[in-house]
Amino acid sequence: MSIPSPNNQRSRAAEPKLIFESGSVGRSALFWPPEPGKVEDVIPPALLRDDIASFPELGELEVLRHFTRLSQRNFAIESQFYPLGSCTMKYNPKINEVVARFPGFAQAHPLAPAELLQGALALLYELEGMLAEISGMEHVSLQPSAGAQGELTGLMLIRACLTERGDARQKIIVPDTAHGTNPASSTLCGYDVVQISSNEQGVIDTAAVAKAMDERVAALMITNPNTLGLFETNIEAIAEIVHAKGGMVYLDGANLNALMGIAKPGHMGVDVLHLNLHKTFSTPHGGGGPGAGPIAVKRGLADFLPVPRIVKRGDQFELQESCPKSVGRVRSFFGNFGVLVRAYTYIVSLGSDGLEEASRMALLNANYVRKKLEKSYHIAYHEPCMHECIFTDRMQQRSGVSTLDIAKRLLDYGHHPPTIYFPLVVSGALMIEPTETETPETLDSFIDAMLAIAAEAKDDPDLVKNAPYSTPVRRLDEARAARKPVLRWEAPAKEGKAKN
Amino acid sequence: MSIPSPNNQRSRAAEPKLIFESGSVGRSALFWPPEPGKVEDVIPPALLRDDIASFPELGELEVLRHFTRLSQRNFAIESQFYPLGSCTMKYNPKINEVVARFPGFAQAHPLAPAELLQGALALLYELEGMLAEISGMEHVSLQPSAGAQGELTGLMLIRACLTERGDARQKIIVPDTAHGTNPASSTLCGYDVVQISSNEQGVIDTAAVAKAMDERVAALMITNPNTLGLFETNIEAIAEIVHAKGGMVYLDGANLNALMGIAKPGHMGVDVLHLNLHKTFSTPHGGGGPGAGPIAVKRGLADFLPVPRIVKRGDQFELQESCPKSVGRVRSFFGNFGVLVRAYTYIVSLGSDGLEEASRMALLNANYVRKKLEKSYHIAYHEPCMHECIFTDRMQQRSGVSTLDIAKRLLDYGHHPPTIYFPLVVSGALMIEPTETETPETLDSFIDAMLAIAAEAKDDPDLVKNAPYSTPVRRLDEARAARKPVLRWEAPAKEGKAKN
Amino acid sequence: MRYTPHTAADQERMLRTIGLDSIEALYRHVPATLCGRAKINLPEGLTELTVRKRLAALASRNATNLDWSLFLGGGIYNHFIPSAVDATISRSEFSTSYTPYQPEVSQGTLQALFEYQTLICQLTGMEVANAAVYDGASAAAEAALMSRRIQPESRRRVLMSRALHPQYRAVVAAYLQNLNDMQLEEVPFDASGATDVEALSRRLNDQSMCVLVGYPNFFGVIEDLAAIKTACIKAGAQLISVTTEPLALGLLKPPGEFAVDIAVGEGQSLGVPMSLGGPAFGFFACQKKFVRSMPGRLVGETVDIEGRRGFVLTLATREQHIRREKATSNICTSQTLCALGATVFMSLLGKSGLRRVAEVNVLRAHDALSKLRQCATVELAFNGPFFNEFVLRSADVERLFAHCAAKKIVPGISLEKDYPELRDCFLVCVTEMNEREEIERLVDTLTE
Amino acid sequence: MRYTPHTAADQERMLRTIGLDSIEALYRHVPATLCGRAKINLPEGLTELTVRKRLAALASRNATNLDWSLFLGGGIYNHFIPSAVDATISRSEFSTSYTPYQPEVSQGTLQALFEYQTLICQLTGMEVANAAVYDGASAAAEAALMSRRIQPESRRRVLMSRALHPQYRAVVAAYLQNLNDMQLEEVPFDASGATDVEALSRRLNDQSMCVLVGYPNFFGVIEDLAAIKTACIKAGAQLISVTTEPLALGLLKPPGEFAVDIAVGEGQSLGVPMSLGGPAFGFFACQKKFVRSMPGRLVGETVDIEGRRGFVLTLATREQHIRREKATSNICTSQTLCALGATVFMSLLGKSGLRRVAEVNVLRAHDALSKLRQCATVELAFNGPFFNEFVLRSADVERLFAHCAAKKIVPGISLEKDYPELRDCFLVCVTEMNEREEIERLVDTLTE
Ligand SMILES: Cc1ncc(COP(=O)(O)O)c(C=O)c1O
Ligand SMILES: Cc1ncc(COP(=O)(O)O)c(C=O)c1O
Repeated sequence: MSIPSPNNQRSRAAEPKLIFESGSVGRSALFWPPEPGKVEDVIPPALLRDDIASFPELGELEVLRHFTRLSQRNFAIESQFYPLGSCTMKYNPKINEVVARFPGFAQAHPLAPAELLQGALALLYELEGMLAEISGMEHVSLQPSAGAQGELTGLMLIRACLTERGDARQKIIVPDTAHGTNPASSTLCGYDVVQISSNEQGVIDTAAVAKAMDERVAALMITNPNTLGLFETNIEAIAEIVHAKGGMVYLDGANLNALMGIAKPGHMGVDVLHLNLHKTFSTPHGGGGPGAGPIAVKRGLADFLPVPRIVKRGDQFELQESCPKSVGRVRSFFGNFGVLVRAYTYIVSLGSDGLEEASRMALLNANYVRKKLEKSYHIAYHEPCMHECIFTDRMQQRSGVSTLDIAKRLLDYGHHPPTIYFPLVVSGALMIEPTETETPETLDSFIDAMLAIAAEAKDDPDLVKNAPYSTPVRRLDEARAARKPVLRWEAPAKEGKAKN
Repeated sequence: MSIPSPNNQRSRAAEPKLIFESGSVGRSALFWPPEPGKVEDVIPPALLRDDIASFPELGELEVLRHFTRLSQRNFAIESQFYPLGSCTMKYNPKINEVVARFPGFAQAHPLAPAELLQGALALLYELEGMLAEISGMEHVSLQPSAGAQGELTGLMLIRACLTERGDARQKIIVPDTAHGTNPASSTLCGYDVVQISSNEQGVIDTAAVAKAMDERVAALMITNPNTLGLFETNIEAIAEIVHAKGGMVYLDGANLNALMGIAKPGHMGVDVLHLNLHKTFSTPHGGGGPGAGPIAVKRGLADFLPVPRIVKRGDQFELQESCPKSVGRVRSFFGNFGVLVRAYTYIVSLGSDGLEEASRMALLNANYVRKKLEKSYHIAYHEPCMHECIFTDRMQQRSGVSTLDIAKRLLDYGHHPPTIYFPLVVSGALMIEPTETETPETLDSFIDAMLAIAAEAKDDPDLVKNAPYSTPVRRLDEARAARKPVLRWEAPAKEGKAKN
Repeated sequence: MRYTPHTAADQERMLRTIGLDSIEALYRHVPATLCGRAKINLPEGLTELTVRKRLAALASRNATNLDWSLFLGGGIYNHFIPSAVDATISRSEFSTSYTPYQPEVSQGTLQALFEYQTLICQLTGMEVANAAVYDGASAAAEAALMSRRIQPESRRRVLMSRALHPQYRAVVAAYLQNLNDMQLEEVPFDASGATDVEALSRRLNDQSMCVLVGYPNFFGVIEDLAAIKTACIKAGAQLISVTTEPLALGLLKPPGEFAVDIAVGEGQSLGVPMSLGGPAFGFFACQKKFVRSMPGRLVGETVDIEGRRGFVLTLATREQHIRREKATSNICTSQTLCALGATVFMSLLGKSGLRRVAEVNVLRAHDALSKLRQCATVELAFNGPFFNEFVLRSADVERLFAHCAAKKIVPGISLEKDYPELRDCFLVCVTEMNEREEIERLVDTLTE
Repeated sequence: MRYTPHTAADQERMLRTIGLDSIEALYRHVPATLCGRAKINLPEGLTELTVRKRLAALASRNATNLDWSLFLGGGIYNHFIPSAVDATISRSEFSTSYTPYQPEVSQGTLQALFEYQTLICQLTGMEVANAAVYDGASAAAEAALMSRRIQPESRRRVLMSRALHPQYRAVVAAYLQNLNDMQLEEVPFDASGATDVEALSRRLNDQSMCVLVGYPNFFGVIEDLAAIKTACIKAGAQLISVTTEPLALGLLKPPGEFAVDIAVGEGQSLGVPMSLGGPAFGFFACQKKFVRSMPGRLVGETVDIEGRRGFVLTLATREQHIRREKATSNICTSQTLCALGATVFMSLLGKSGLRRVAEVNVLRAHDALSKLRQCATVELAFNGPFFNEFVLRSADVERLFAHCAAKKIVPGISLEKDYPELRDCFLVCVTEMNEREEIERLVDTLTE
């Protein structure tokens, strides 16, 4: 029997088309009889557009099949282990999805009179309280759409508060380990960024802060645990230094998943912080959002919070729009309400005991992975880690295998890679955050894969350097994409809807 | 650069485990605090069991990930073209799924007082009327769970009716083209099966029926269009012959998708028929059910229909339980109500015009495929086909390629194969039913695949004979499965839940 | 709505290919006598929006536990279903695939069914289980028919406990009435609400084919399977246990421990919505030696040509598509997706969770009973041990139901229709879904 | 609930591996001053069942179109969403994946976003669009900031139409107030409800950076973008169009046809549930020459090493994770899943369907207006052409609203709070979801 040539054996299934390359002129999945009347009679024809050239024309099954097939080209938490460091890819409970779709939530209109939104306002009001309690702060605004907008909002509060004191100041101190959004938000808020370095232990020491801190510094932005997964042990002393010079302490709370029941930011001398509900509070990441980045503040900053504030009068909830000192609004309406509903559901589901258990198990999983891999991968910092651990490719570099190669080869083993090349202070960083919702067995299979890759890197480096092999597409030419960007589909010929 | 060995390049992802091979002792996704009290105090301990040995012990994410991954090992309508002949794998509309989950339907209890079920009873009553109108019959029972149970129920009606006339008779005439459930249902109903052959044109001629028909024959079971996709053109004359000898005509209505607006079984001399709502009426097949197989009868048989009957008094719906002549019940409660809700939704969505359009387009798609493949595959019958068309492997057999090989190779092209080796009268049958919800472009890509395979069969037969190559598993050893059946997982050691 | 994607241009192009000039020409061979009058007389199609509103209006006219207190069981039970169940079975890869005839692209469904078969074996304590049948009632009928295939022709008498679910008895009767050789007999129940084993033993003889009893039975009473099995063995009859509330098997000795020959039942309690009684599924398990007499589909383990584990439909020679009139059953399309839901449900609850929920049922039901016994208006009808259902007797059931209805309570199922001798009785069901307040409200209403 | 799978035994095994004897030892290095008082003071966890009931109770205290007639728009619109949209975005492969940093296993999200970018370009008539930002309001602010990156430092005056959505104006102001060099000015509207182009031209000068106008504007009025663009060109200012109701672009000339520099807006109308105003997404499109000044993520087409087409995040050097303080924006997590929903929605409606729904909006809104004009109690406030919203004036808005509320009708949004000068006016929105009967009921109520 002739051995069929491997090439013939490959799947012959068609590569997915773009939605614009399918369909047929005049097709639509919408069925809606024409309305009596003519648009031209009520709107000046000059204002009307022509048909949208090469807009999709498909049937319902066609559209569903297109997107179902696309979905099958994704890795995701519910199909793969997804230990992206700093992203807290924990399980997104199904009950949250059910609840967020209740018509009373999904079909509520934000501009309906408050009397008709009492359920939603009650939920928001209670959630503010819960987040304040969990973070040890006093007042909360749920408006920011994500962590970065939370940062901006928090810095705006600081600016407004300092301005009232007479001087908005010019600078924000940001550690070199900070997430990119920290410096970016500082700039957006009109501040100059002063970067300070973490020490050999990967944390900020008081000296560094003392050196950088002066009367022109509005605030220090600090992440705790920081992006190295390390607890900023000097944070209380650091906060004192900053306060002594009249500055404020902003905490990036994206890593709160390491702290619930272990330490409250409110006790660390923090004045403002943001939380990522799409991390610590289990709301699905959706391939890049939506998220929610509420901010929490100490009493002194409450007056500057965004409007509207939700206030409780008796058992009624009302909206307070006029807050003279408020920084105003950073987005429309109440923030990402649907995300807030999910976070609320998660918090009441777990309760205080469940939340504390979550953080403890997050630490356990991270330390377990760290221990099991420490002989085969170079550890960036030897201090005990919190919810994530960081390795580098130093040992694999000897055979020319890089962090990128290791990440790509992991795909062949059916695991999503860790966050790579971040934080920038660690060269070739592999940042692993397992989260608490993974079983030790899953961790073991990931660990086995990492060990196997370490072995492959020694014995057959090219195998690793050319990975992945089993993914829908293999390594993509990112340089080409950036050199002459193709950012949209263009019809081949005039109104040339591809008719296959 | 050394070329990595193909074997290493394969996906290294773990093969899926069985749910029993995962988990950890004491794990559960259920969170439910213990209830006050002790079971032993209210139920004699002697009646209680021990823990269920090696029953699953997993967490919520673990379970979800297990089944999500399993799902990714299926082909299905929403990801692939699925032209299974005689199965009518049309699109299953999403709105039907939404509606069937309305709490008023999904949480209705069948033994609640009728006054509390008026919405459900109204729906069932209306659906009976719609199906009667569509099939041209007079009375309908929605109780049968699927087509086969509909057949049994229909034959029971015939038996009951004939018995009342004085003689239940002994035989049922069944064409050789009939689906296996027809003879099986006949036996189950206590009848002997007399098989008659279809003629060279693939249909039953009057002579064959006349020859087989006598006073000992209770009924003729006929499928129209038959399983060859051909319209039984003599059906009216055949019905007369059967009736003349005091027999009845049972129509297997599984292929009604070919007839809506084109011909009504009620006009063909049919006394009883069943319909497959999970075919013609778009309810999802669920990997093997649930379906619904309502039966429709002429007035003379109404008294024999299963109980309860739904009757309308004024604007109230009531259940009539005592129908002295009724054959009784073939299953509990009201049948597969959730399926009936979907079928009702489908019918009111399409309306008469939409249903008629559906059948017309089903014919168009089948005839289009037939035309495009007739040169490359041997056509079983040259008569014009209705909603499906049948080819054989005669041309490919020359190079030793069989229908099975063709079906398996189609998998590599990303299409689900047609029904194969059925009906039995056609050797090596490939029975293609595209259904009306597929676009001509999809048909073309299927046709291209079939043509490519025909070419491969000539040029590289082994390539086809060893297919598939790109599926999660390759050809499976069915003989071994049947020889020493392994029908359940067994714990390796005592209570040995595999701990990976 | 329209789910046909064909534009006018598409149709023309396709007709041209076929060589016809109209759609009508496609069915030119259908007799004009039929075509002529085939028009369907129904309203025109509706928009998805209108359809949704119309169905929502119908749904709103059914009472549910959301607005009523329903103490209804009788074969369909209101149990908690984790959201993860529907999330799984809504995946189109599961819901829109056909019966797994092409195993290479159906491993998802096949492996899940193999797991299902194993779970049913574990739950019932039996050796083999099939991939489900329509429902519990038809499962009981199929079990009797299977016994007929196993037992000699001299044994054709079927004994059925009167304490078995009335609808199940009706279905068994309907299936058997077509077979001239079969005789059906009813066995009474005793004061405990259980099958009268004395009476059963007296009726058993060398013509007895099989005995069908509920476990628990229709009155919620836990039958003494040990005693019944002993009687069956003496007479050489097979014992078929029929379970309408499988959650009970999370706590009670499984039928397998009593060496029943066939154990069947209704699976709805295992994670399937009540949905007016369907779709759910019937589970069907038996002793291994009878496997080739079983009805329905079976999934078996095997390997592919590269040695990978895989699963296939097997022993198909029992089935209609191969054996036709000689098949063990006519069943084809079954209830796979519901069985899949149950597989997810059982996997989620797991060993401890299933037992926990079963315990909550027992404790709440008994707690409710002890409170209800305080009410002068009602008394307990039977004294047998029960799981989550029990029968109450009351002077005027109708008045009592009407009084409860005014309070949006349905206290149970009146037995008058199915058991004239229990005209003054009703069947009360209490599950983990009935909150304690709900039970108090019932008690208060009955004491008023 | 608990989503942590660890059993006691699991924990022990893992601790042993790590070499510690307690979980607490894992954070021994956290100062005792913090650990000591970290306990969270909230209630204990609940069962899924209890959680579901509690949330259902909250949800039931919000009025929706199911039980009320709401004529509410003002930036969030009640539009029909085909069931297929939620079915798609609920697929866990889409909903539980992260931002596509590993393109080889994120082609699903990446290709969908590439399609989204193309659809937004087609809808707005612009050359490039990013992969969405938070919402329409922050999109407007980001657009102004982008203009700041493009325009010379001598141009720092932003002109904003008073007819632009009040919350959007607030957000733009909030974003700009942090930048010392920026000045913000408001342009009045005229009797037609459109931006006063005269006044605009007068205010435009060589310091003008950009002009922001709604299209349609907050009053539903269709601005004369041609005239406004002419004025902008004369002064060298950039024009930014802000669309809160993108469905209008299914029918109206797209901003691109008027050569606006940046076209942004709120995407909620395109298949995203209202959900109290979020999450939805902000769309952001501009002329190609400005692409490197854009904020947010961009997906680009490329090929893999075997030549297959694939998609990647590109031009990342604009972004915070690479450029940090020099990034074009701080945005990281955005609103991808909502943009995906819009992609499915636009694909389903398609060319003809989108136009059809837009037409239904126009016709019903104008039909409603013509009926309302019969009512003595109200009169039309502006005479500019509008899409599906219009402003009515009434002697006593409060009384009128109270009267409607009694009938479970909310006739619109009172403008008193945001426009003191329109104290006696309210904004009425009519979409394809408002049935004709609903409109009659409104008219009857207002005429009473
Ligand atoms: C430490 C840290 N800070 C801030 C952010 C930004 O949060 P978001 O992506 O929600 O804007 C992230 C998210 O990646 C983060 O990991
Ligand atoms: C022609 C025909 N008759 C009867 C049946 C049996 O229907 P069901 O599978 O619903 O029992 C089928 C289904 O495959 C069929 O194709």
